[in-house]
Amino acid sequence: MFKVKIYINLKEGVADPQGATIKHALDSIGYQKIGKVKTGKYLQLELDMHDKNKAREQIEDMCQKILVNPVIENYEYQIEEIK
Amino acid sequence: MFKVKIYINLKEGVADPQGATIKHALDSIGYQKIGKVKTGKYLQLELDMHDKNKAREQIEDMCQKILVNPVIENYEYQIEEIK
Amino acid sequence: MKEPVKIDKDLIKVHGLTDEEYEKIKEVLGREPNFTELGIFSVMWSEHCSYKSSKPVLRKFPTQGDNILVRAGEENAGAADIGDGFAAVFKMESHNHPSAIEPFQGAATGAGGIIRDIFTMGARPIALMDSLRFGCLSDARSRYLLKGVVGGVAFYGNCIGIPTVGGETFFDKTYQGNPLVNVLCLGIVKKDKIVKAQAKGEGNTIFYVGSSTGRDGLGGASFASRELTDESHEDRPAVQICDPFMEKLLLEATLELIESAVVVGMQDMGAAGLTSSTVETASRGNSGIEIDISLVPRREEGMIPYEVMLSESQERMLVIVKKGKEEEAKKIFEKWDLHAAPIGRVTSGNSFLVKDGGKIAAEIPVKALTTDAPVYLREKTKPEYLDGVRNLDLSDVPLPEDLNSIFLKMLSSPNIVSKSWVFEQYDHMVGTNTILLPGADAAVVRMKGTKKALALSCDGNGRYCYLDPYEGGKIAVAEAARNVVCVGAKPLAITNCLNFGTPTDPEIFWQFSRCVEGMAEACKELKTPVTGGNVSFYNENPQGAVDPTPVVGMLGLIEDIDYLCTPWFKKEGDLVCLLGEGEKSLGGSEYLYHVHNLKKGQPPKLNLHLEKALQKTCLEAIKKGLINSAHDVSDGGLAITLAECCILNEENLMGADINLKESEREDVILFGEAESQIIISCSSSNLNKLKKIVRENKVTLKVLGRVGGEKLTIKKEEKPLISQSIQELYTTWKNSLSSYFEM
Amino acid sequence: MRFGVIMFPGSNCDYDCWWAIKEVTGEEVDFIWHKEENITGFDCIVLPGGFSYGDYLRTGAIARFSPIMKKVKEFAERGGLVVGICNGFQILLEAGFLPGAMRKNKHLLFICKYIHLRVENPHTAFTNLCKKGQILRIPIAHFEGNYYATPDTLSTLQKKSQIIFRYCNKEGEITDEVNPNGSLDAIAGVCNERGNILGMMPHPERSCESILGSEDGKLIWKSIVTSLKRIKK
Ligand SMILES: Nc1ncnc2c1ncn2[C@@H]1O[C@H](COP(=O)(O)OP(=O)(O)O)[C@@H](O)[C@H]1O
Ligand SMILES: [Mg+2]
Repeated sequence: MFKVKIYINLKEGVADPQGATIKHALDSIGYQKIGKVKTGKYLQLELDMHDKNKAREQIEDMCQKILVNPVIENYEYQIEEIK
Repeated sequence: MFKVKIYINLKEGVADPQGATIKHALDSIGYQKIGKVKTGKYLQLELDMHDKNKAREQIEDMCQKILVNPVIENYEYQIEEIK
Repeated sequence: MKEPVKIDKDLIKVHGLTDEEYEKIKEVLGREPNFTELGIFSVMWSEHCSYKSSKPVLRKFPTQGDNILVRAGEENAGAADIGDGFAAVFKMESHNHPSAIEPFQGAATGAGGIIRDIFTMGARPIALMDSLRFGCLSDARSRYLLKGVVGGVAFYGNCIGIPTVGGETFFDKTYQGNPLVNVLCLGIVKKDKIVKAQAKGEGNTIFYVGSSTGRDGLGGASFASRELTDESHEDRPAVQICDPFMEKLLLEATLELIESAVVVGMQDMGAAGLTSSTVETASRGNSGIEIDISLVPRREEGMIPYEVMLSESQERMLVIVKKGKEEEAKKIFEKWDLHAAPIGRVTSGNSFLVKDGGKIAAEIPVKALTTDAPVYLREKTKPEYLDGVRNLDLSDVPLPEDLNSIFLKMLSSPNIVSKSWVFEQYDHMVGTNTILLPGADAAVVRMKGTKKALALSCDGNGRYCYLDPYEGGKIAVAEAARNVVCVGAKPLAITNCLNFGTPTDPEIFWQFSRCVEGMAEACKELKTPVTGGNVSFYNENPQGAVDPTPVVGMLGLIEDIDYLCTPWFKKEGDLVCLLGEGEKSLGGSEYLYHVHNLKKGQPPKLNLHLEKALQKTCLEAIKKGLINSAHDVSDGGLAITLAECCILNEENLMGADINLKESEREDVILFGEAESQIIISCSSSNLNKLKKIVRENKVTLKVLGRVGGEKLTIKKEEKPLISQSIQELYTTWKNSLSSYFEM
Repeated sequence: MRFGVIMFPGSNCDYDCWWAIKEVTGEEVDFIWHKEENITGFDCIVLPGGFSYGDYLRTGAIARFSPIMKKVKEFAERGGLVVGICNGFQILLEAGFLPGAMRKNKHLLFICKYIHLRVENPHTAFTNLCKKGQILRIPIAHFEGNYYATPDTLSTLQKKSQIIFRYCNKEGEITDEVNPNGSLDAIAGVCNERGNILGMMPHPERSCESILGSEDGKLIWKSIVTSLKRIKK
């Protein structure tokens, strides 16, 4: 059994109005020294598999086909065995 | 300068209809062995500070005050020094 | 959660039950209740489910009328006959406390709940309205609440595809920390297809459909779970999360199910979830009911019977299906990807039996939880504050020198400004029936395939009710009716939400009773019976109770959409007239509050006979095609109403030149509020015909001036009081609300 | 001509399209359930607006896997006309039938109102009754209509006249101010290179009757009928 954490980000160059709004809010509340803010998604899922390589393959496939929109998004993931 | 990654999750017990729908979709597309799916948010931000402890303090404060909805969400973060 | 070993005084108390009530429970059962039973009694006997304080007062409402098909209280919502074989099903509900804690989810689940009430009756929902009240907009928390609440209503209504066609948005410091979020839903159903919320017919199957059951909302039922045991838990959420997509599937599936005639009855699992839906359907059907909760789909592990019975997870329904038709029903649920579980059956007798696999978890006589629940005649006393606040000495109110700038200040008051920042976040057009978009006195949705349309308006004025609950209650009904009349609709019936403080406080209960009496009086006179509604008590913040705030949702019928009327001026040269006359008052006015920071005085008096005659006159004039616009005089008085007539149509702003022949103080003339007044515009060639109708109905008509030009000028006996470019008026009015949210 | 309107779970403008095509335009129209495997006998397929699968994950991301989408693909490959409106447009993007992607509106608010559109290319199966530069008044209602494409894609779209509609003001000028959602190049609708698949955010089905405030949407349905008649001849 694996626990998978997937981090989805907007690609470099794709405007992120949400990030800009959060930065603006932080600035105007008075937090100092806030640089760039980027927003993204965080998915966690369980995979009831045993072979880590196969699991990786399936995760890549799911990301490319459905979980991520490759036109505007990037992804990374972590995979961790659980009992 | 720090780079901060913030992972925001729904609290345990809070319904996650979006996660349930994604799981259902993955199942019906034909992916095998998908367990629970949880959705969350992923924020990245830069902090132009030098003292790690002060940075931590500010991050906690920002999370509790605006980045996270403490009524339904939990958060974790990682902080990493960059040059 | 673990079951406590023993039921003791503390446990009874945290369940909100009094000692006498606990004695009554023992008497009913002939024994001590177990923990699950205690929970069931506590929610069913709660104010929210039993109306134990309000029931005797609500009996004052007229609930009968020629066109009333389902009376208040009989079903989840009332129904009115609208001809052509159709019924309109509509109801309003509050979600104030959940919205105060988590505005987005609170408001969204509020919308979800009222929508379910409508489609479980077999009606297709065709419109939503939201009546919202917050503290001052200058306060960050209020803005956060407004943004969240509007976002939540938008998220739900837009996703499920029901247009939010109108509403109210009001700000006053009384609502600081305790916002009011009332949502109305209107649906349409063929008269002979109305579905009852009853469980009847021994052996018929009880289906559970929709989302699985979690621990959400448990705290909302009566208390937080951690007070029960010493064990420490992760904080259990009281907050319910909405799933409008699930509800859309439920909506389509249930309507399809009803079409296929396999349904005996259904009810949504709203407050008190599985408990109230099973018990209430059985009670209405005079049946018993038996369920096995081990069959209930769950989202979380280790839930005890108590938790399953009291959960308020959203988007769940109870459907009673005819014996032998289970497979047919299942097919339809499967088509919509819905999980439907048979969890029990209708029984003869009168017992509510809950099993958990082989064990009995609860066994209670059905009626003990419903019709035989305790009812109280609460004490009431006239509040002490009243005498003080009613006295308004105008000499304490300085007359402003520059009326032009006061006029602009009034136009930019959060209670007067354009609410487009709100309603543009709502899909108000989906369904392609909205023929009068938000921004007018009432919203209008047509009925495809007929010439007819339905008009809806929400109105209430907490300030008036604070100063005079009886008049305020009357006015809420009259204004809602007048708004509907202004678009050319005949008022048919009302629903309502009664938002008050704590009912055991005699002064609050007095306010409540007086408001209801006033509303009832107006409903009787205007022949608009009450088809249902909702009572929300305990609206308190640290400063005390909120102003008593009854909100009325009025339904009106337009027989022929060719005679739809709108509020804005249309033609250069048209006469501007004031139809009707009511005495002007600064008491409780927006002017007094916004400009002088006072909430004082006697609100305008409403003469119901005059009001009725006025509404009749206006409708007749519209139906005969004599007038080009109608807009009722309300918040902000005559000057604001005239300004709105000039600027409400953004595509075509129109100026006007007005000369008033009145002798009062200038601010009273301009901003004094009055009842029973409508500003109309008409071509001068129609004036005589109009005068004839006016005479026949014994009302009054005054010609105030003419439409035209780039300015709105208001004079008193030819002396200019106000003169402003309509472009400037428009810009001020249009952008003031959004400016609070720009960064 | 026979139109088919696909119903995905969560579609909510399906009936509105049906009404506009049938009762206003007077053409034949049927619903197609998304699990359907067969779409023969249709001349034009409409993917309506709404919130298929609740817009969960991303708008249109789950619906594109509905069984019907394979059939729509085959239909389009044979040259059949396909129109995606609002959520339908988002599905077409996710499915790769059209280039680009949708992001959240620039103000991060859902927005529902009448806007103005400029017809950029009147020589398509969907706009042949419009004039170049014609201004249409049609409502929008969406949260994620902020169109994005890579610079390469954008220049291809421009070169090949695949940009069909752009947001403009009453006078037809294109400014940042009147761009309601932040779309790249004020793009409100695009078609594929072959010209038989259109995606647009505004709702023509909501503006086919004067009682609703505009009849401009009818031009699109009628253009489709005109071009279908031409092909059938
Ligand atoms: N929360 C809201 N949601 C939708 N529409 C709203 C909301 N608040 C105000 N509106 C719309 O703005 C217009 C003006 O509202 P209001 O001033 O309360 O009208 P009136 O005084 O005639 O009752 C109405 O058309 C109303 O439907
Ligand atoms: Mg009005």
